[in-house]
Amino acid sequence: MTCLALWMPQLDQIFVTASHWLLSYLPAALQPLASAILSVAAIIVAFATLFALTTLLERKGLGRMQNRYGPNRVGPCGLFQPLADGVKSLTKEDIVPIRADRAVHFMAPVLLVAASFMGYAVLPIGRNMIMVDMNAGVLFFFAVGSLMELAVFMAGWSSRSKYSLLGAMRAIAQMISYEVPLVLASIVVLMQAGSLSTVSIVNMQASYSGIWPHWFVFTPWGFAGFVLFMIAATAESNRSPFDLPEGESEIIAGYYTEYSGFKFALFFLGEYIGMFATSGMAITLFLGGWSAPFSFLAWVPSYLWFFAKLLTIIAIFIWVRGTLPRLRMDQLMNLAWQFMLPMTLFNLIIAGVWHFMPGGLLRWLVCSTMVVVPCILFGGGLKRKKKFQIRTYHFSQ
Amino acid sequence: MVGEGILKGLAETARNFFGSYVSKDRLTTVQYPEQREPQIEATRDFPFLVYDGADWQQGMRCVACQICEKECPPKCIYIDKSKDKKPDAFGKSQFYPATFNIDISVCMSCQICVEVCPFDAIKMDVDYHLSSDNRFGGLMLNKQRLSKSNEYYNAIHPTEAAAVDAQRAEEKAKLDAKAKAAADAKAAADAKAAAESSLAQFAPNQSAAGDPQ
Amino acid sequence: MSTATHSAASFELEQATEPGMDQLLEIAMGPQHPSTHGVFRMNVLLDGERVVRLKPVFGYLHRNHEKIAENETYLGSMPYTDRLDYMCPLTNNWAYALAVEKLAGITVPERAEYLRVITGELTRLQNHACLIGFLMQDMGASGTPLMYAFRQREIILDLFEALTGARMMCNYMRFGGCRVDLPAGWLDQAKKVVAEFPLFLDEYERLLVSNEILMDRTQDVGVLSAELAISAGISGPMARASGVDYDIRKVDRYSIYDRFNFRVPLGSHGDVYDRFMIRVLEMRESVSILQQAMRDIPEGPIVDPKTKIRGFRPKPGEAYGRIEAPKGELGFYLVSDGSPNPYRYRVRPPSLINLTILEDLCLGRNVADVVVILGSIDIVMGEVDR
Amino acid sequence: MTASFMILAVLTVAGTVSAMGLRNAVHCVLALALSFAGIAMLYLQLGAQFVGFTQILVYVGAVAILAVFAIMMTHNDKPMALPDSHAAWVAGCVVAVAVFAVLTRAIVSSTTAVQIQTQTVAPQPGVTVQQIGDALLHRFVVPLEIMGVLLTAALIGAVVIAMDRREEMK
Repeated sequence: MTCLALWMPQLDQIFVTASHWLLSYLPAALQPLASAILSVAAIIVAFATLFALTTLLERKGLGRMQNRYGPNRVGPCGLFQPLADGVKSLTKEDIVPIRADRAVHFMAPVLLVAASFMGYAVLPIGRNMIMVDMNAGVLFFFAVGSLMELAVFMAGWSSRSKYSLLGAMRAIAQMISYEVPLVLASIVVLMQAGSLSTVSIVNMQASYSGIWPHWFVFTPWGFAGFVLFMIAATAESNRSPFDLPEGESEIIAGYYTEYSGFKFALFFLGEYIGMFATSGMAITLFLGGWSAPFSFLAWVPSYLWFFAKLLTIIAIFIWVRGTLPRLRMDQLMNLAWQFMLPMTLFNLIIAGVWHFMPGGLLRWLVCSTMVVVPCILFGGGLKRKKKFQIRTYHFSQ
Repeated sequence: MVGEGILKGLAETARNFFGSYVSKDRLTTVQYPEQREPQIEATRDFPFLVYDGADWQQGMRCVACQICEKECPPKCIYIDKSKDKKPDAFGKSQFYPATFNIDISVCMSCQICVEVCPFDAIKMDVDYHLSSDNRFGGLMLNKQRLSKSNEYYNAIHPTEAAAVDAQRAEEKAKLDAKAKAAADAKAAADAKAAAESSLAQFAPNQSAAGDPQ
Repeated sequence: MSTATHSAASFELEQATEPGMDQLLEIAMGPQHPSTHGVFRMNVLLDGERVVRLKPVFGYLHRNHEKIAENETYLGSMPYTDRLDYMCPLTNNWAYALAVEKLAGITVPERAEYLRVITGELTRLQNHACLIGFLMQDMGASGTPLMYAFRQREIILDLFEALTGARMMCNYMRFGGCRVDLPAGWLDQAKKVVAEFPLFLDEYERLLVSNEILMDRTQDVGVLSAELAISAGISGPMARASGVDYDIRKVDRYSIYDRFNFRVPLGSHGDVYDRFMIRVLEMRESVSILQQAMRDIPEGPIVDPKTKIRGFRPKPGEAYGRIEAPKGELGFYLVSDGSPNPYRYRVRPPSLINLTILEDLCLGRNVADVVVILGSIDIVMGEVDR
Repeated sequence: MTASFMILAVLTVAGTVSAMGLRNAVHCVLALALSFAGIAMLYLQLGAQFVGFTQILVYVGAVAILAVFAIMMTHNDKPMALPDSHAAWVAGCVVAVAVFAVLTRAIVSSTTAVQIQTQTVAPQPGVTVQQIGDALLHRFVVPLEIMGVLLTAALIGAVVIAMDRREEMK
């Protein structure tokens, strides 16, 4: 047991130590470059594997929700299914529409994947495991996130397909609309932390009172912010029920209708990588990053906690996808501007009140009320305006 | 409260998710090549020709009456009647199909041929493993491929086949009885004729009147 | 953007002549589109995502059913009727058998009538369940409701297979009765299935009925007024969702429907949500009919012994037989000249007639609504194109 | 003059040149986005993280998309005709040279720029995000608020105009 306690911190830092050890063999001049390449390679390998795993989990989870088995043929429990999918998409014919803008058509998926991977530079995956501890890390994250819109537009426009164009229009309108609440929802954390650096945000949450951690999600404003952030993140990553840009029953596959083979797979990859990145940001901002949920579990290596939280959020995404039908464009916009935006703005005030009120039960009470009341108000307003209700029916004779 | 219905729906899918691990009868999927659904007795897909006994050519029930060819809605049966005759299961001398082809790429498994067949010669099969790499020839089944034994028929449709067999046995018994009666009558007539042969020269018309034919 | 060059169906002419139209985007939804329920095509003229014009184009699945039937014997057309609305073959059989029985003056034995009601209502159950699944699929629900519906449909199809020998192409009804009697144990199995069906409906309702997104997507979308429904000849659940009290089971009292106690649910808004809910409620009523029928079914012959399979020649005359199929009024019109083939054979398909008002429902709505409205009409292209 | 600066500079200039020279309007916008991104990178190289990221967020993420939307709305995806005369080209070049000259003079005469040039190692960010925030909310709080009010007014005005048009269409 003591041996374990001695080794756990070592295990926690095993990747950091390994990278230092590797770098020590290189001349000092090359070390920064090699360090960057090493980190990039690690991130790409880790998250591409997670992508493969998620496609499998998603199909299996959806299958189970629908009382099916899901993929179970390739390898044990269908474990090699993503591999088979990858080989399939690589060997498939790459079709480019004859009137398409070939250069832009080619660049769109590349830009999308590149942009979606860039966000990981500022995500602290474990203790001391961050690629660049930037002063303005959160800002960087949202800045590269906005690059994805451009990639989506390029894909939609260059295909010269009407469905692609409609999909691109939907996607851009949706991403721009939800970027506002996404950023505003995260501002409450920045207010509390007083920093844009992801490392210091996580460090602030990585302490405990008793066994309970100081995660921001365990405050009224933090909880509201987390829920709002997750809704906006769902919309940003085009997940159901906000998957309008690729709503297959309406506009085939949206902006990647005209993509096939490996380019299609790249879009798929980019989308999931983007989803992991936003989920990772949500974990960093609200769920304490790599910190353990209870103080007595702090011996478990930190990166495991990060991935455990990430997988939990992914599971929720899959669960929601398996349940809900898709929203319509105007409803999506209504939700963004009539509910999300006022709620996030109001949440800023709540966070301010929390900050300046003395700690205690009263603060909890006041802030919780301040969260619940506008939520009911705005939500009720949304519902009242549309006048939808469960109806009763009568029978003839 | 907004979201109540959504949460209810989420609870429902979660129930199904965990339920699929707990109760196996939720999962209706059959893992096909390893696992098969039990054969439902009434199932039908494509027709086949029934033969009695061991030799398919000898025991073929079909007498090439061509009723099924006429009644088949998509006209997928092609029959050529034989020039000569052979004895059927009842011992009667009948025509037989020189060719009997069914194009099962056209057949729509309606089993009207089965219903109209007066000889119980054509029945519905249950074999659904029909893939062939030959698009035209592969699905054009000839007489030999169509012929299946009565035992096979009994195995795939036991109730129906038992009824058919009983009916045929009855018919055969009737025919046998008739034949026996005829034979008896003939024997009696022969005996009588033999007995009366001495008198035949005196009454030549009587034996002809006693013949049952 | 380029315009499609399918002359008659496209909006080229309007776009060239009418002012302001050339700014609009024309998209051809179908025949290869994930949610056109087969090979249906809608040419939609869009202003942004708002529908300005809509032209339905069909005929991609035309199989010359009516002309083929004129060259078939009366019985020979029976298997073809399975393939009209392939979701509910047994009600198609029934409607055709009814028309021929009217033409030839054949009576149907008691037990056969019960068998027809049982199989017909089971058909209605699986059709409505699947329709709601498809509708949710069109709304983007990742297949979960559809899979639940299909799970239930499989169970009912197993019953059909055990009875008729085929899951979908049943070819079960005959003039003057049914082809085969119930196999041993079938009735008990069916009773069990019917008794468990409300559990599935409860599950469905928990999953969907109070879902805010569903209500938001369907309420006040594709509103069909009762007047339009009547003047356009809409029938079935679609008309009833608009408040038109018209159920042929009650109006004609054909077969033995007057013996059963069931209610006809009516909607008041005529929107997609009403069409969805009416079907859920109808399924519950069907369950009640089934329970009564399976309780009361008498012993006896299943086919009128006087009718012949071969050489069936009705007297010259004409007849129109109709039933309340799951999708609406399904009618067969037959003219006989005394020969073994019908002189004229005509189908009145509910899918086609209900589809005629598609543009009226869709104008001014979103692309997303078009798909949902089309889904709520409940069409099967096999029946529309014939 | 590090290698990375050279690459970024070439990229930025190439983007700008193609933004002016390409025939297809959408290509022009994409090239412009490239040059915006290049400029952002240059800011980052200078250690100005806040300005760099804001450049990406605002210019690449919003302005370029806005331009793209504007092009899409006009439904003009045909290649543009080249100007007939070279007069516009000449005038444009003259203006460009003049601006370049002025900017060069301003930069050269700036004392901080000279200071940084003399340093050999790239400096740590001279101004942190925190300092910018403090400055905005203390010293420049009034201008900030005025700008906020102005932008809000513009936003509401745009909404009002759009609503009027919607009414007309009905």
